[in-house]
Amino acid sequence: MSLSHSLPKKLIVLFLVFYFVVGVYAHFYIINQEEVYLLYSWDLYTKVPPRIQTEFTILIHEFEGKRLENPIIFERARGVLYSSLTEYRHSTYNKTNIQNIVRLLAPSIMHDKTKEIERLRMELEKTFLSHPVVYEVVEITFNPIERWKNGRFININSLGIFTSQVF
Amino acid sequence: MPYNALKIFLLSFFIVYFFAGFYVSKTIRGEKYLIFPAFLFTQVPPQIGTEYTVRILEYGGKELDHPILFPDAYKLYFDNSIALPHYNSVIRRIGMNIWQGQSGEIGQYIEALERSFLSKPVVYEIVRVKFDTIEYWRTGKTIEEKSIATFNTEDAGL
Amino acid sequence: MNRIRAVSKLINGRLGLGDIDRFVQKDKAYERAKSIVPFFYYFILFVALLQLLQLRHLSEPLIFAPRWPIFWADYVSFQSAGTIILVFFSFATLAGAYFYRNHFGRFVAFLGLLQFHAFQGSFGGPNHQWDLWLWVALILIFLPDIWGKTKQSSREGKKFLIVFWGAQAFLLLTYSMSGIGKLLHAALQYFQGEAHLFMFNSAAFHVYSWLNAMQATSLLGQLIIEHPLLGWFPFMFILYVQVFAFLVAFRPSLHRVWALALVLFHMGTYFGMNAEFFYQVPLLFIFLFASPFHEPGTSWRKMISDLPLVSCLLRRLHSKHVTVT
Amino acid sequence: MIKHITQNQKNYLTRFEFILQGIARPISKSFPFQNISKIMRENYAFEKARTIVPFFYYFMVIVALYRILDLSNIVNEGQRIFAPRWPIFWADYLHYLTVIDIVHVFFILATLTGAFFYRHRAGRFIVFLGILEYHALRNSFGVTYHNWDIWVWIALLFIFLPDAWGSAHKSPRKRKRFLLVFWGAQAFVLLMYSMSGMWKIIAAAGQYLNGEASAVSFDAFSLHISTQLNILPETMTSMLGPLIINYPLLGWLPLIAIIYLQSFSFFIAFRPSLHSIWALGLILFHVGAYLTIGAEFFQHIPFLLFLFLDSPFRDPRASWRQTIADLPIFGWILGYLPKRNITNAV
Repeated sequence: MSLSHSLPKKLIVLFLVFYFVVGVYAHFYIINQEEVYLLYSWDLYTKVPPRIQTEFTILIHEFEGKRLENPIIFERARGVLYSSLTEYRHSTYNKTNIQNIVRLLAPSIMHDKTKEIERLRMELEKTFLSHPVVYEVVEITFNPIERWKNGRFININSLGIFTSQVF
Repeated sequence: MPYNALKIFLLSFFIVYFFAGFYVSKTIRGEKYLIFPAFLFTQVPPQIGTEYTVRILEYGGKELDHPILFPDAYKLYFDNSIALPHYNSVIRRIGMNIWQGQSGEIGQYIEALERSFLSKPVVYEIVRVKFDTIEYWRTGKTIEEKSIATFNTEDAGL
Repeated sequence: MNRIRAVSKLINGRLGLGDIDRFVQKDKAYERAKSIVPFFYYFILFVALLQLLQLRHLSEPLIFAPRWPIFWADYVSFQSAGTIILVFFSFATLAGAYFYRNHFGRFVAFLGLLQFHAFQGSFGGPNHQWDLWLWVALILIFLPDIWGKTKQSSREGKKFLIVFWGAQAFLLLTYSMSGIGKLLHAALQYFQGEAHLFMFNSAAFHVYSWLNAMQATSLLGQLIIEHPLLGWFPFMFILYVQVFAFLVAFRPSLHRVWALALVLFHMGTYFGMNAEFFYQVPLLFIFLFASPFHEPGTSWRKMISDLPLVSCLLRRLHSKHVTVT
Repeated sequence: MIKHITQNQKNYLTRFEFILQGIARPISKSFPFQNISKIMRENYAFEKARTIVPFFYYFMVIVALYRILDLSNIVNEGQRIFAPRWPIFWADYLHYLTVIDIVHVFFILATLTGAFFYRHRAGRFIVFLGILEYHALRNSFGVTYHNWDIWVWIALLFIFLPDAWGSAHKSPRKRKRFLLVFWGAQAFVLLMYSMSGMWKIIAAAGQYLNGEASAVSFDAFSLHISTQLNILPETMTSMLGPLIINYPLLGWLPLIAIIYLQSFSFFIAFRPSLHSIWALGLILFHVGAYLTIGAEFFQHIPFLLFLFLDSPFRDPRASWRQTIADLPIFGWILGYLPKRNITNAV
């Protein structure tokens, strides 16, 4: 009798503990993989971003046959690379996609994997609105605050220049 | 306020709102700010419907081979960060006013519409479309498309 | 004072509104109403926070013609007017959610809603989405501040409940107006020889022309267009529910049923013709579905005998029966 | 044979309870958990909790209705990848668009059932199924959204509410159990925040020791904001973000306050006097996060409002003094002061 009386209490306490433990486990051992469905460690904005960041991205040099005075960085290329007419929501998807592709493309350029480069370039250039686009894959180093305030980068390291084509 | 007064107040408010609603529904716009007769879908639409729309004849200085109507032009030529219903109500107002011969009141609506073109100059018509509701739903065919006014963004006002 | 009493006597006697006095007296109803009110304020706070997301894409609309409650918007840019209104709306409703026990808190929440409402209605066209919320917020300001006391005088409790009832009745009134409008126009259209409400394909006609105008499709639209009767019967049912909605304010046994019927009606218009009025649904739940006047154990028999028209019929039958015997 | 099985089941049960006891007793007897029973004694708390639960179910209907307006977005997402999660395993056998229609319509009907029959366990279970299916659909496009997790878990917890609705069923034990489940929902919501806060503290310690920018650096918040805003398209910004980037000091105290608020959240589950203040703080935190880094987690807000703003466990007679004394850290510090005063006076 006394057991069933306190059973719900124990179950609830156990549930809370279980959720916590799995969350912690997921945090440490399931990195970069599929997250555990329905369970989450809630590590949101945990780390303060470093003052010096490096990132792979692309710079647009030529677009619709026009040479751009100052090459535009991909994040600011709304309306050039992806349509300014599509909703924001949609463009974020495109953007994440493009970002992921660039993240894979840059190392394969560095390691000279020709086949891989070919495949990723096709993926990337499919998303462009028009062709040809002359773009440069770069590694940028920057302070996030400086970059936001006046678009300044500490260093831009070119990895390769490409001209897009319709595949 | 004592209980009885409160009760009378509430009931008289209801009565006032009720009649105000019906009164307002008889005015041209069919409503007034803050008072709404809630007349939604009260009239069964007639089988032969009329609508107003915009037909683009020239865009960005180029004459179009096939003039296109607003629903198709919306995504191409208009600032579509503004929602469709906004356009519909503006176009309807322009159309109805022209049809009823009250062109004096459409200035700001025309201006708003022209501001939303992505590129100029544009030559466009306001078209009164007559259609059989059922037929239009099934096939998209209209009975009559009648241009009631033509505008050019380059013309200075009305 | 005497005059007030006389008027209220007249109302009670002649108009048969004496019923209200009966059901606003229950202690239990008072306790329940008191626990329902905060949820109205929680809901507007949530609405306000969701509206705050508009800040992201606050772009100049085609037309911006400020309504009188936001007269001050003429003196600032559209961007800052929008930002001020949306942020104020959030904080005013947050104050409402926290201090709903206080006249002042409820007034601030109303003010926030008024600003937001005026903003929504300032884009050239009318916008009645939040009309009901606004009026209900206004009515609730009049609630007497008697929250802290667990046992209050029955007079105060009665006042509390009549204001709460006022919000319910107003909600139902607007549905009645919509229903009566439909009937009036049906008569007009009938005499003018036009298509009218009682034609079997009237619902289908509504669906056709609305979907045409909105360039939209709907889940059941095609079905209704092919079988107009499938649309007509629900349409007649809606007409009944709408027309008699206000009467239901005086029949607590039907509050829950009517709430459900109206929620289903809103779902029906969405699935049938893509016309969405979901912002009404929270009000229906808070004020009618959770109605404090509803007795938990009401029998089906009682509900059916309370139905408008049915009750009238029953009374007539009953009185005949009496005279016969 | 039958007897044998029941005997076996009994054994299972006792073994299960035995294991349960072994794990749970030390935990539930240890520091914060021993307070639970103390909190839920009052009859008034029970009455109040009972009025809150239906509104959760009413709210679900509204959520379900609004979700269907988002249907076209979901359809668009499906153009990318559709990999059904296990709760919608049946999706493999049907057309993709049919699946979407079914899940949405079922969600609405399930919640409508719940609004009417929330007093029955079956009704609450159907609601849970509805939200689970929807959640699974939402998460079947390769990206994981955690915004809806909380709905699933709370709906699951509420299934276990005992049948204590009628006036006849008010045995103290049922009342207690009812409150316990309600408390469980509260504690779960708070646990999520605590976990989030905990990581921040751990990361802050690590980053500080490494000599990197950490949560205690003055520019921490502006680093967060600028990193987020750099990713956004040029035309988009947040309302307060630029201000804090330009004056980093403005962001320092808020960030510390957020970490304090988040980390001690779970502790608040045992301090009913702080429920409403914490709800206010966390709501402001959500609003603030949106206005600065543009992160939106508004799905949590209904729970903060419903469960905490007018928490059934909060004693309406509680004084400000007591509320402050209950505050983590500050309350503990203050706890020492009066004593010293007394000794001084003596």
